[in-house]
Amino acid sequence: MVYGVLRFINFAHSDVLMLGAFAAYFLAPWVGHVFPASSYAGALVVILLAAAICAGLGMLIELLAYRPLRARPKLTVLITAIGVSLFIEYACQHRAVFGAQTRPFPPLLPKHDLHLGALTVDSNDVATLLVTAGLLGALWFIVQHTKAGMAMRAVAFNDRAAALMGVNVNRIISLTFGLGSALAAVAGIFYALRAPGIDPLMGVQPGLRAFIAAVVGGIGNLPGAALGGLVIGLLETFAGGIPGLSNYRDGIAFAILILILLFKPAGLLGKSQVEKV
Amino acid sequence: MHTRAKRFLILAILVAAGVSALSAYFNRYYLGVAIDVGINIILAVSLNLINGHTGQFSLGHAGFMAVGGYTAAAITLAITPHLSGSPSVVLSGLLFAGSLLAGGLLAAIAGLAVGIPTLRLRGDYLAIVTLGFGEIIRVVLQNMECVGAASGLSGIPERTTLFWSFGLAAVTVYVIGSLVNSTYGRGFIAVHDDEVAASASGINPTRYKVTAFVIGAFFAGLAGGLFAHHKLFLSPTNFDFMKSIDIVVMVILGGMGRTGGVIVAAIILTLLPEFLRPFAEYRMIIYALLIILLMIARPQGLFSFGRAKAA
Amino acid sequence: MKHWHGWISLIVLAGVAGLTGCKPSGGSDADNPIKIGEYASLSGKEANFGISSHEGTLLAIESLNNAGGVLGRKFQLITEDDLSKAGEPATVVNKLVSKDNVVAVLGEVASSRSLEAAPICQQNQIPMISPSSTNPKVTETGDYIFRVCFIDPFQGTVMANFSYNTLKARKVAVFTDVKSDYSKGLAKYFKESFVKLGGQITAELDFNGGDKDFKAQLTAIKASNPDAVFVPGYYTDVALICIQAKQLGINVPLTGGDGWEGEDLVKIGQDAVEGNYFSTHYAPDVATTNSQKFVADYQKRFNGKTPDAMAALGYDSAMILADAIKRAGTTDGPKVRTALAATKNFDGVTGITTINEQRDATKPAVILQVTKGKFKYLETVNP
Amino acid sequence: MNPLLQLDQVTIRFGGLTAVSELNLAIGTGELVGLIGPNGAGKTTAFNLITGVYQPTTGKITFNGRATGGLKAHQLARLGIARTFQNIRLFASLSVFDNVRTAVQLHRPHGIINALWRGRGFREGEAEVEREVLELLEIFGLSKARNNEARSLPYGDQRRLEIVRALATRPKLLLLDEPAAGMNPTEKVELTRLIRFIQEKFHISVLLVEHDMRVVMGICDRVAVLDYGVKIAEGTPESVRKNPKVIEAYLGEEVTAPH
Repeated sequence: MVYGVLRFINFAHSDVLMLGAFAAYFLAPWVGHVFPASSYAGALVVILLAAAICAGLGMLIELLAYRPLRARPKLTVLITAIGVSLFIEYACQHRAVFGAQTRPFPPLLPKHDLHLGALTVDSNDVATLLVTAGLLGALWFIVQHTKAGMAMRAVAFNDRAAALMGVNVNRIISLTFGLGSALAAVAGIFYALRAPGIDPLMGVQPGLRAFIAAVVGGIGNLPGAALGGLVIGLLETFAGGIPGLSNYRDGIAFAILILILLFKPAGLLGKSQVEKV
Repeated sequence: MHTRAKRFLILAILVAAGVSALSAYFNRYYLGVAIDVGINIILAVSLNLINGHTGQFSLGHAGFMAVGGYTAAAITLAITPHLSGSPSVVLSGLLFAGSLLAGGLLAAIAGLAVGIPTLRLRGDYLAIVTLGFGEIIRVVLQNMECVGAASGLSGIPERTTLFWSFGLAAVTVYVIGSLVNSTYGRGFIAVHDDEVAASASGINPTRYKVTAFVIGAFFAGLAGGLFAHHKLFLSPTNFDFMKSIDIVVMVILGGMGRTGGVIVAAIILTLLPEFLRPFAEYRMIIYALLIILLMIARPQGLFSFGRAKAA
Repeated sequence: MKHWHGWISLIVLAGVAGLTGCKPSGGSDADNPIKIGEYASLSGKEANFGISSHEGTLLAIESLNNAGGVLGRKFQLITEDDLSKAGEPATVVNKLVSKDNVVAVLGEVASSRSLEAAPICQQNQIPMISPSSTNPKVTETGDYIFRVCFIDPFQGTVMANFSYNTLKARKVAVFTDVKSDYSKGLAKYFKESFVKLGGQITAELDFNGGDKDFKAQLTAIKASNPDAVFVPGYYTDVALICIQAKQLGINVPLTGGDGWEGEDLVKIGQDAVEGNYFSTHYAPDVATTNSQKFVADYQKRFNGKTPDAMAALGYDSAMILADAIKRAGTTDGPKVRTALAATKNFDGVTGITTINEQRDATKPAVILQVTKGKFKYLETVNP
Repeated sequence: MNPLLQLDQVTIRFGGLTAVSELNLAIGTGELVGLIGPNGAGKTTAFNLITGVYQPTTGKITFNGRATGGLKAHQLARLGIARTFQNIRLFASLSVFDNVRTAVQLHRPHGIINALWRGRGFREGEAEVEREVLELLEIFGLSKARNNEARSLPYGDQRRLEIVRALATRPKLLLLDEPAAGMNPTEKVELTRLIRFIQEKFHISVLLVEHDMRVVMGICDRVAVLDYGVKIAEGTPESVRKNPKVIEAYLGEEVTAPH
């Protein structure tokens, strides 16, 4: 998403995801004073607050590290992003911040099993699915039907032209970062709910997966990214269940990616661009 | 004119040999870091051919390094027990050179295998696919019992000396320098600048790109072999994508396509974490901050001299 | 103009310049402290283990110094963080050995990183003691490499015996983390011993460390109808496996190795891990004066944290080293090595330890059961 | 005698749109042919067909007696087709000298091994390349700027450099894609002189695709006119100028064009 608008790989995205989980970790006890623990209302407050904090952080990162480099080559920004990512990771591992140790994540949501016939489904998983669908819908709406969304698409298309049309590019990019970071925070919280330990490096793996998913789906294409995520997730789980293949599971996402890109160089839903001569 | 380049190469190798002969008097830690510097120069300069000069964006350099490193180490390990007594310096040197070469060649073949199918892809897509190839190589190694799988390959004899590390670094710089500065090699930069125009000028972009991949991979393979016989232990996690990123950072910090800058960046980025060691827990934080600040302060690379002066 | 020859000479210059600052290593002075090097994963993926181990080592050095040190000299612990990153241990141990001139090296928890540093210590004739690398290959590197923990085959055998004799299980399913060499090793030795005892392996299934959903494999395990399930994994995965096993109605005990030990096992798994068993190096609640004092000291030093096995082993590694230096009467590498190799019946917090011919520790394992959210000492299995 | 380049019933369709329809065109050795037409007439498409950027849907293109179907741009360059681009495409970060040098290498098969060994043959070869490049730059008055980065040249010089680069591949046929675009009248006059000069000096055929009628009329031996992908006229500049269809096509454009 951020990627689509800004056309660069935000390596720090996965760290924002981690920060989201940590924000929730520290917020949960506070919110617990007001709302009963493990309640939906409490969880909602925690998630919203964490998302807000991360949105702020995302905008801050953009302001400090990326904005000075806006006009510079993409690769410069890429390296800066790697630097930001490393900085967040190592700073958070410092004793004075979070420390390198894994911490148990509190059960934010009430947990019970839902029985659908022969299937046993964890309520958290259902919540994850619902929230994902909801957020996707909301994001779709924002991008397609609001003024800010239109501006975002304009910036993605051509930022100089957009600026000429009276779009405040800085504000839009900042907004995009905020929105993307808020989403990352929510993702981080749900990720943490399923893997009940959080540590400063927790974002690396899902971050990489997200990147693959975005590329598989077609860069800058929202339904594509969702589809890509789904495809990667399903195939990985599927492959993990086959005994001989499970050893190679980490490679499978990439193998899929490569296969897809070889046949559809612009991703599943991406439109290929023919260079004009 | 041109023979000067060759003379420099020979001189560099002789000096490397001379300094290396004195290795016994040097502190092993400094020596080790110095060898790391040489290896990183090879990696950065060879990646620079792909990323800088030819304008492809590869994030899989560590994968090629892994292929070369594992091949060279496996060959050394297979041969060593068959040597009767302790072999002469010349013989073990030759064997080492042979295993390095084999590692480089296999890496080059891997480069070919990666290069050909991915040429249709550009920019970010290429980046992610090369990253994927690197990771796949790592996962495969993780499951290859014959090279120790996840627990790593141990017991590799120490063969890499300052001579090998810097001698080969000099060779790398010479080869890639000569190549890019020749009429033939200007084609790499032409492909980088404008593929369509290059094609119209009779340059086969595909061939150039594949060539860049193969040569880059070859040297990465050499570096891998040096690395294996320097660290004496290989584990697939040596070659995860963070390693590729490290090399990319060197190339970009040095200034894409600027050999001199890339060399300096490789030296600095190898030494920096060591200099920061006294700061212990703050070390990597400072390192990361320095990268960000450097990119903001000198976005065109640390050293923007070099290509602009080229005739 | 061929500007680039300059770069070749630049390389050479850089190479020479990088070395001119080097000075020959100096000998140690009797007034100076005894320098001990330690390398540990204080940050990165496996920082959990590294920090515990480091704290144990630190506590040992501090208490040794409070008692006046050995040979009339105090200890100085020089610790380097290897970032849990391959490639780093070789560099940092080189630094410890060559720049800091340490007399011995302590580390690492992870076998892969111990394997990386071991050749360097071996070459320099500096003894290295790994507190808790259980892979047999580590000490095979050479005669300067030691460890103070038992190795994977022993632990696998212990759990096979325990399952067969104490739990009276005859049919066991094995659930292995294929991403981890440790898990694969344990599973292998468990299966061999258990079959030798006359037991039967009903099912063998795999997972990947870091997985979240184990239901498919657990369903297959349930269908094989075992008396117990052996899960040699790490605690975060194991906690999830226990939860899902309970959901699926697997009511037989789950067992595992020292990877289970971690506060999070109970925090995450809660009542689902209750009643399960695992083998490890040490139990905080075992009633020897040694270990009780250690637990008390540790809690005092580190804000009430209860030491885990890594901490205890880190502590013992330093103590055994100090003992060897004392017996050797010198800090000379080869002599300390000989003294280390002769370590016999050392009374450490992790039990009576003897270094055997393979330079591995021969020592008892303990079996703990999760009881009311605590790890309860159940029995000691002697080698 | 067979023409150097022959287009035989060449058609290309993009989806439902027929961009070029049954185009016949022949260029003889040493001929200077103009291809004109209003905006959107299919000139550039025809150009891209000849240079291998697109493949015709039906029809056949032959160059020097050889079918060019399926050949890529660099292969065509090897056969002797050189081109320039409508919006100048130089190797921006290379020097003026190197821009030409890369093109010269087409006829100097010094491979990697030679470049690495730097033996005598290689050095002589490189020296020859250097001479050849300098000679070309001298002819076109660019030798003073030879060490400048290509992107730093003024517009007119960039255009000239692009032509020099094309000539350095020693083409039999030079294709110029709207070389007058963005030029003022004085520059245009200079350009026509340059094209004439090239054709005489190097004895090559030139196909000039141009929007500007005046440039074409002044120098071409023969002119073909495209409108909506169809060739509506062909002949001497005089006859074409008087052709009512051509007048209509150009007039129509001026009427409907909003700017």
